[in-house]
Amino acid sequence: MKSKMAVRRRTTLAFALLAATSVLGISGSASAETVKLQFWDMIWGQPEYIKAAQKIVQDFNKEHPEIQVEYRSIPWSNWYQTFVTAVSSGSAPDISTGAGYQAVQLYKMGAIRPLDGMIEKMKADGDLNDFAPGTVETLRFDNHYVSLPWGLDIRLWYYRPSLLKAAGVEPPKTWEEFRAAAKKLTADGKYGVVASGDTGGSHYVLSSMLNNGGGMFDADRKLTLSSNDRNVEALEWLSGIVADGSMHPASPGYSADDRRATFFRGEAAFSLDSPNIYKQAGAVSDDIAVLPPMQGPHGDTGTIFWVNNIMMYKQTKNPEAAETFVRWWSQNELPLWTEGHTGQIPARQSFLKDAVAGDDRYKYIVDNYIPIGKTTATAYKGIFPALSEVEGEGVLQTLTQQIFQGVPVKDALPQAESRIQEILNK
Amino acid sequence: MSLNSNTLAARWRLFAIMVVIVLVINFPIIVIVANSFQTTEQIMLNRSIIPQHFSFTNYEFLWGQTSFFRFLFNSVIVSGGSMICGVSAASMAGYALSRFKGPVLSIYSQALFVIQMFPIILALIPLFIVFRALELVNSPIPVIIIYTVVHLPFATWMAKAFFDTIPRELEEAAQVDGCSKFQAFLRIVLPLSGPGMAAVSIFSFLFSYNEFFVGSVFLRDESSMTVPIGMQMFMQQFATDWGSLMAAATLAVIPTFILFLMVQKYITYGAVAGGVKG
Amino acid sequence: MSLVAERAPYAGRSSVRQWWNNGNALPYLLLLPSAVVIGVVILIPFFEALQYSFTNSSLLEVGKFVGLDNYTKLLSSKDFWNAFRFSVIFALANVIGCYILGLGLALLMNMEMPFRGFFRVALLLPWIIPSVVSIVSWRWMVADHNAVFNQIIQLFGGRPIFFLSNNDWAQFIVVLIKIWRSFPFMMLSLLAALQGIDRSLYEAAALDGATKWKAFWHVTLPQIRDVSIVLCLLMTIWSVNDFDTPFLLTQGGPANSTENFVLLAYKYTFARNDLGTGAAISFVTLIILMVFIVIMLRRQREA
Amino acid sequence: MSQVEIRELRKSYGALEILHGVSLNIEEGKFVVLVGPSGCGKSTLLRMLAGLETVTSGDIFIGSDRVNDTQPKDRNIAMVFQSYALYPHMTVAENMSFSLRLKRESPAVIEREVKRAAEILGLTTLLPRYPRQLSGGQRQRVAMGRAIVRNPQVFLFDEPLSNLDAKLRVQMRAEIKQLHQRLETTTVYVTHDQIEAMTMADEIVVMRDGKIEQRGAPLELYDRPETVFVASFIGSPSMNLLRGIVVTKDGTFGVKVANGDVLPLDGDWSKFVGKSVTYGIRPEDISLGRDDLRVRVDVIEPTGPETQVLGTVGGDKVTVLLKARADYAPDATVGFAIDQTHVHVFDAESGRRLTSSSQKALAH
Repeated sequence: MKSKMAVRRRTTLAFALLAATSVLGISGSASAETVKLQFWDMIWGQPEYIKAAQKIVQDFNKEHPEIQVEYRSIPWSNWYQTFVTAVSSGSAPDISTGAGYQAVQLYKMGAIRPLDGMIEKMKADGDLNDFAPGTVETLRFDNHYVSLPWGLDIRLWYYRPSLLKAAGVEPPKTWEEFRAAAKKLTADGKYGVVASGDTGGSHYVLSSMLNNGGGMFDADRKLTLSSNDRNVEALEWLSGIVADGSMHPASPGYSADDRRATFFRGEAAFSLDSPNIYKQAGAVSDDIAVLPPMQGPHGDTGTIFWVNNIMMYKQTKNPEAAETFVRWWSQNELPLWTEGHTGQIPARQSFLKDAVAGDDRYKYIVDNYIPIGKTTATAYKGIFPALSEVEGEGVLQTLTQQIFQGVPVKDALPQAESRIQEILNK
Repeated sequence: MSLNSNTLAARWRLFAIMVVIVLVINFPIIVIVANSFQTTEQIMLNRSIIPQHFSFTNYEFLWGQTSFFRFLFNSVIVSGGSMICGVSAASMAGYALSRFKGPVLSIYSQALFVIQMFPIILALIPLFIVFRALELVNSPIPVIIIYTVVHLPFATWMAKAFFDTIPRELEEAAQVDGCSKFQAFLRIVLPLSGPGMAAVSIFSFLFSYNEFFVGSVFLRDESSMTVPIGMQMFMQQFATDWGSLMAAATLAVIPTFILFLMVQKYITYGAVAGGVKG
Repeated sequence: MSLVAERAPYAGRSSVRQWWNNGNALPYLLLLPSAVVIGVVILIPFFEALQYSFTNSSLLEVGKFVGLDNYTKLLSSKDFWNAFRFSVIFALANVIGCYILGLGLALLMNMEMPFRGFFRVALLLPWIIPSVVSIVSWRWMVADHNAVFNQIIQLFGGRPIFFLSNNDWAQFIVVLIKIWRSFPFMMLSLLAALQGIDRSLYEAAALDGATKWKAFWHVTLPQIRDVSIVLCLLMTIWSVNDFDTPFLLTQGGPANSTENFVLLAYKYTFARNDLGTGAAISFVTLIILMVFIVIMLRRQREA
Repeated sequence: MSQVEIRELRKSYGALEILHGVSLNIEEGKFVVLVGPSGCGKSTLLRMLAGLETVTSGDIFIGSDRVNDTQPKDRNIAMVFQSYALYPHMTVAENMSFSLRLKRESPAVIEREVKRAAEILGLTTLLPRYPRQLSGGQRQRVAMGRAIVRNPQVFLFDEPLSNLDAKLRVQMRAEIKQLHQRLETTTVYVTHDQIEAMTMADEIVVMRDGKIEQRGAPLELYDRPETVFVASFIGSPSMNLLRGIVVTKDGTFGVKVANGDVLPLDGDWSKFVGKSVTYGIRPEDISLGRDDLRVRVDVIEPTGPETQVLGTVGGDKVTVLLKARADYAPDATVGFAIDQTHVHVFDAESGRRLTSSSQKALAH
């Protein structure tokens, strides 16, 4: 019995070693004084992204023999559960990347160690000026810099030029034209617009509300989802597209991947997606074009965007080493674009040139969409913890699914409003 | 209705009906296997069930580019571990319930029913904290323990039902021959329980091999993930790579399928739900 | 009188030791390993979670005591009754579907035919493959208008159905997949029960002039009645506590139409960070199940 | 010296008492048969002897030890079970050597003992087989072989022949008796079959409702049953029992039964005149001749050497065993003679044997 246990333990150990060496590509002979750091990175792109990120970590480890970083990629499904259980059980990483509001939310739970000192230093040596204007400040909460920006994510409309051409439709410039074009493009089992019922689908709702000058919150962080007429108008617009029959009927049940596949197959002419997505389209990549920002009925433009970031956890035993890594990562992460082809837009402006090199569509997005991007917090300056739950909990997804199913806005909206209010009240 | 009165023709007619039923019911599985031999482009292009081209590309990809075989290995460790724990614990408890009476035993047997109803989600957070304190996250041990408990009630009932079919007189004879009660269990009852234990083992193995929810909480490191968890991550990373997904799905089914073929004559013992009355 | 009569009873021997030496401790020792793991994995967390359900705890901190607030809030929330409704539909449809399909196939499998052993394993496949695998493939077959299912529907001249976009169809498909995944267990158990029926009963029934249908009705069904009830109760428990099927297929959508209790508890606990309410949902589920099971078992005993 | 002594033994399950204080001495080398209808407690008693049931109160001694709290394995007994309880996963040889192996006897001793037992029972060629490859009778023999190998102080048999067909049962009966004569080991044998008891036992213990009804040598029980129960239980076909009242006429005594016949009694019954009694007469003690008993014939069963006449007297069933051939029409009323010296009289109320004054004097 005893010997069996010992064997089991030894195999476990062997596992861990094997895993460590295979991931890090280093020998297991690291000396006892080396600091070990856990870095959890979300999967920000296609498989090549993970390889690029692993390579950057390897470079860091080579350059800093006293700090050894272990890289782990975290799937998006249940990411919230992953982080929260890790934090609550004391097994959080030292550093992680995260989407828009994860840092503030975890900060509020007391899990995040702000990067104030590091950012002061960056300010002092001018490094901070490299970041896109406002992005660093967006991540300031409770008078602390809870994290450092690394990529900007944004949603924009794509269209299939060949379909529009075949139907004799010009790329729409306004909502009205868009709706008409979508209707015209709907025929023979093809549809004007394809959406999805998941989080990616809820971006259709958020984006159009912001496009119309609306937003979920006012300057005092009060919920204005149904009280802001611009929001209702935006939802009515989406609802109208559904009512026209121009929305792909599978949309409420689609995942983002289904939606993308449908769009790539040419079964729909318009789709809202993140930058760079055409790179996954294979043969039809050239037949995907970026729609210039549209004007809403009141002449507004706008879309949803997030400042994705990298953060440090309170549980880290080596904050200095972690800071060293964060700063190094921030300065050396260019291969994420050049090799990893992530869809994010670099927060550092100095990366832009290399990141967009040879990609006109990408450059167009950076030039024309980034300036009109707004966060879910909208009118409120900065971000706040509940946003993460609002976006991730499923309330918006439910609202989105209902709209795409053709449920009247006036029926769907109050339910969503009261559910979100419940989250905010907590 | 005499079961053997069927004529030969009737038997073959039944055979034909069963072939159709099996094909219809296993249609989704056939689709998986068939598509695993096509590249993703081919799958997306023709979307038909019967492969037009035949290639091992997906399997080569799985072998060379992914941790799939590590998942498989982890799954075997986790399932094997919880199978051994589950069968040991269930056979002992099942034997106690089968052979002895008393207030403690009847309370235990009722408690099993409640545990069966217990939503495991409730226990996950406290458990995670406990196992974290023991530095056992990403280790197969907590998962093995939790799987063992989750399938323990049913495994115990199965074991009890099987022990009920073994005549008590055998143990009494053994006791008279010189065994203690425990020796009688070990030397006489257990060796006779092969088929029953095989059934409990299959059930335990299957449960652990297929479980997704608990595993997704405890096994986060790619190097510790079991097949379902790894598959889930796979779906994230290779979301549109249907070919690899189908190949992974096919490979995931093979271990349990082989296991079932090996022990298929015992599986009906596992279903002696008559003993489940508790 | 014989020699032995003079011997006095062994009054000096400790009764506890005696009890132990007689092997009376054996049943308790046999229960010990499972009792310990159950204690660690279920009992301790159970009481901890019970405590949470009366607080406004989050995943990270134990909150204040709020009495029955979580429960009263739940019972007045639309989401809760929506989950209740679907949990009931899901369990009921699954149990009925599994029973009919399982019994039908068990009856067929109970007859003589070539390659019976092969069929037995082949029919178990849906049960033995991992849920992640089967649900991925089901999703692939139903998600799209040109997916396999819709190809078949169109082959017969039907219009494509968007199974995951329409509330009713989504519920239908979730139930269908659950039945598909769990009927083999029912079939296997019923087959074992059928094989346990004494053949002479059928011979007697045949001599009494019973048709096959009557023999089924008056011999087979009563003989497998008890097993069937237990199986259906187990199936009910497993359906109510099923997470994988709706989570992996629809995540509870569209428009929450396939959200059951477990998914709701999961959502509260992990997405809303509201451990108190999440725990309360789980306890309500447990109580509903227990009441249902106790009533059913009592009725079975009376009958 | 008693090999087994049981004193005031009681067994209860909760409130239900199965054995109501049984005391019994069994002398060394004796073959004792516990007999009684099912549920009388005989098997429970045997199982308590074996140590398979706990003792509620009372004492059990085997040899010189009080074994109440001794494990079965330490009692130095061997038991043959109704179902034989052969270990299915062991060969015959392994089955027989199991107890010796548990005792860690040397292989040489084990082989010798198994060989000896196998020879006694004629099992030598079957040693490598598994139980499932044996016939019922062979299994029975292996079960006995397993018991013999141990050289126990006491053999316990629990209805060992009830799973065999009639012919084999007769054969095995003789074999067991022969075995006992050869080994001379104290044996306690439980059966519900009184013929087995009569043919095999040195001493029969008749049990009923958790009590010993009567014990004694087989023919003693046959000739002088102490109760109506024993009278009806021992002997086949069983004793005719007719209800009636003791009457006297001209200094002779008789019992007046339902159809008005007065059945003859031997000796002085003056003390019991007017008392309700049960009049017992064995079928073979009724013969043709006088018209002591008029029987309305129901069925005639000729067996060759004998003829059984089944009929009724008043409301009571009566069996008559004639050594001659006879043929009566159904419903005919036939008179039979009763051998007065073999009449048994029991108190109708208590069921206990009544003795005439003269018989009492004779007995003492």
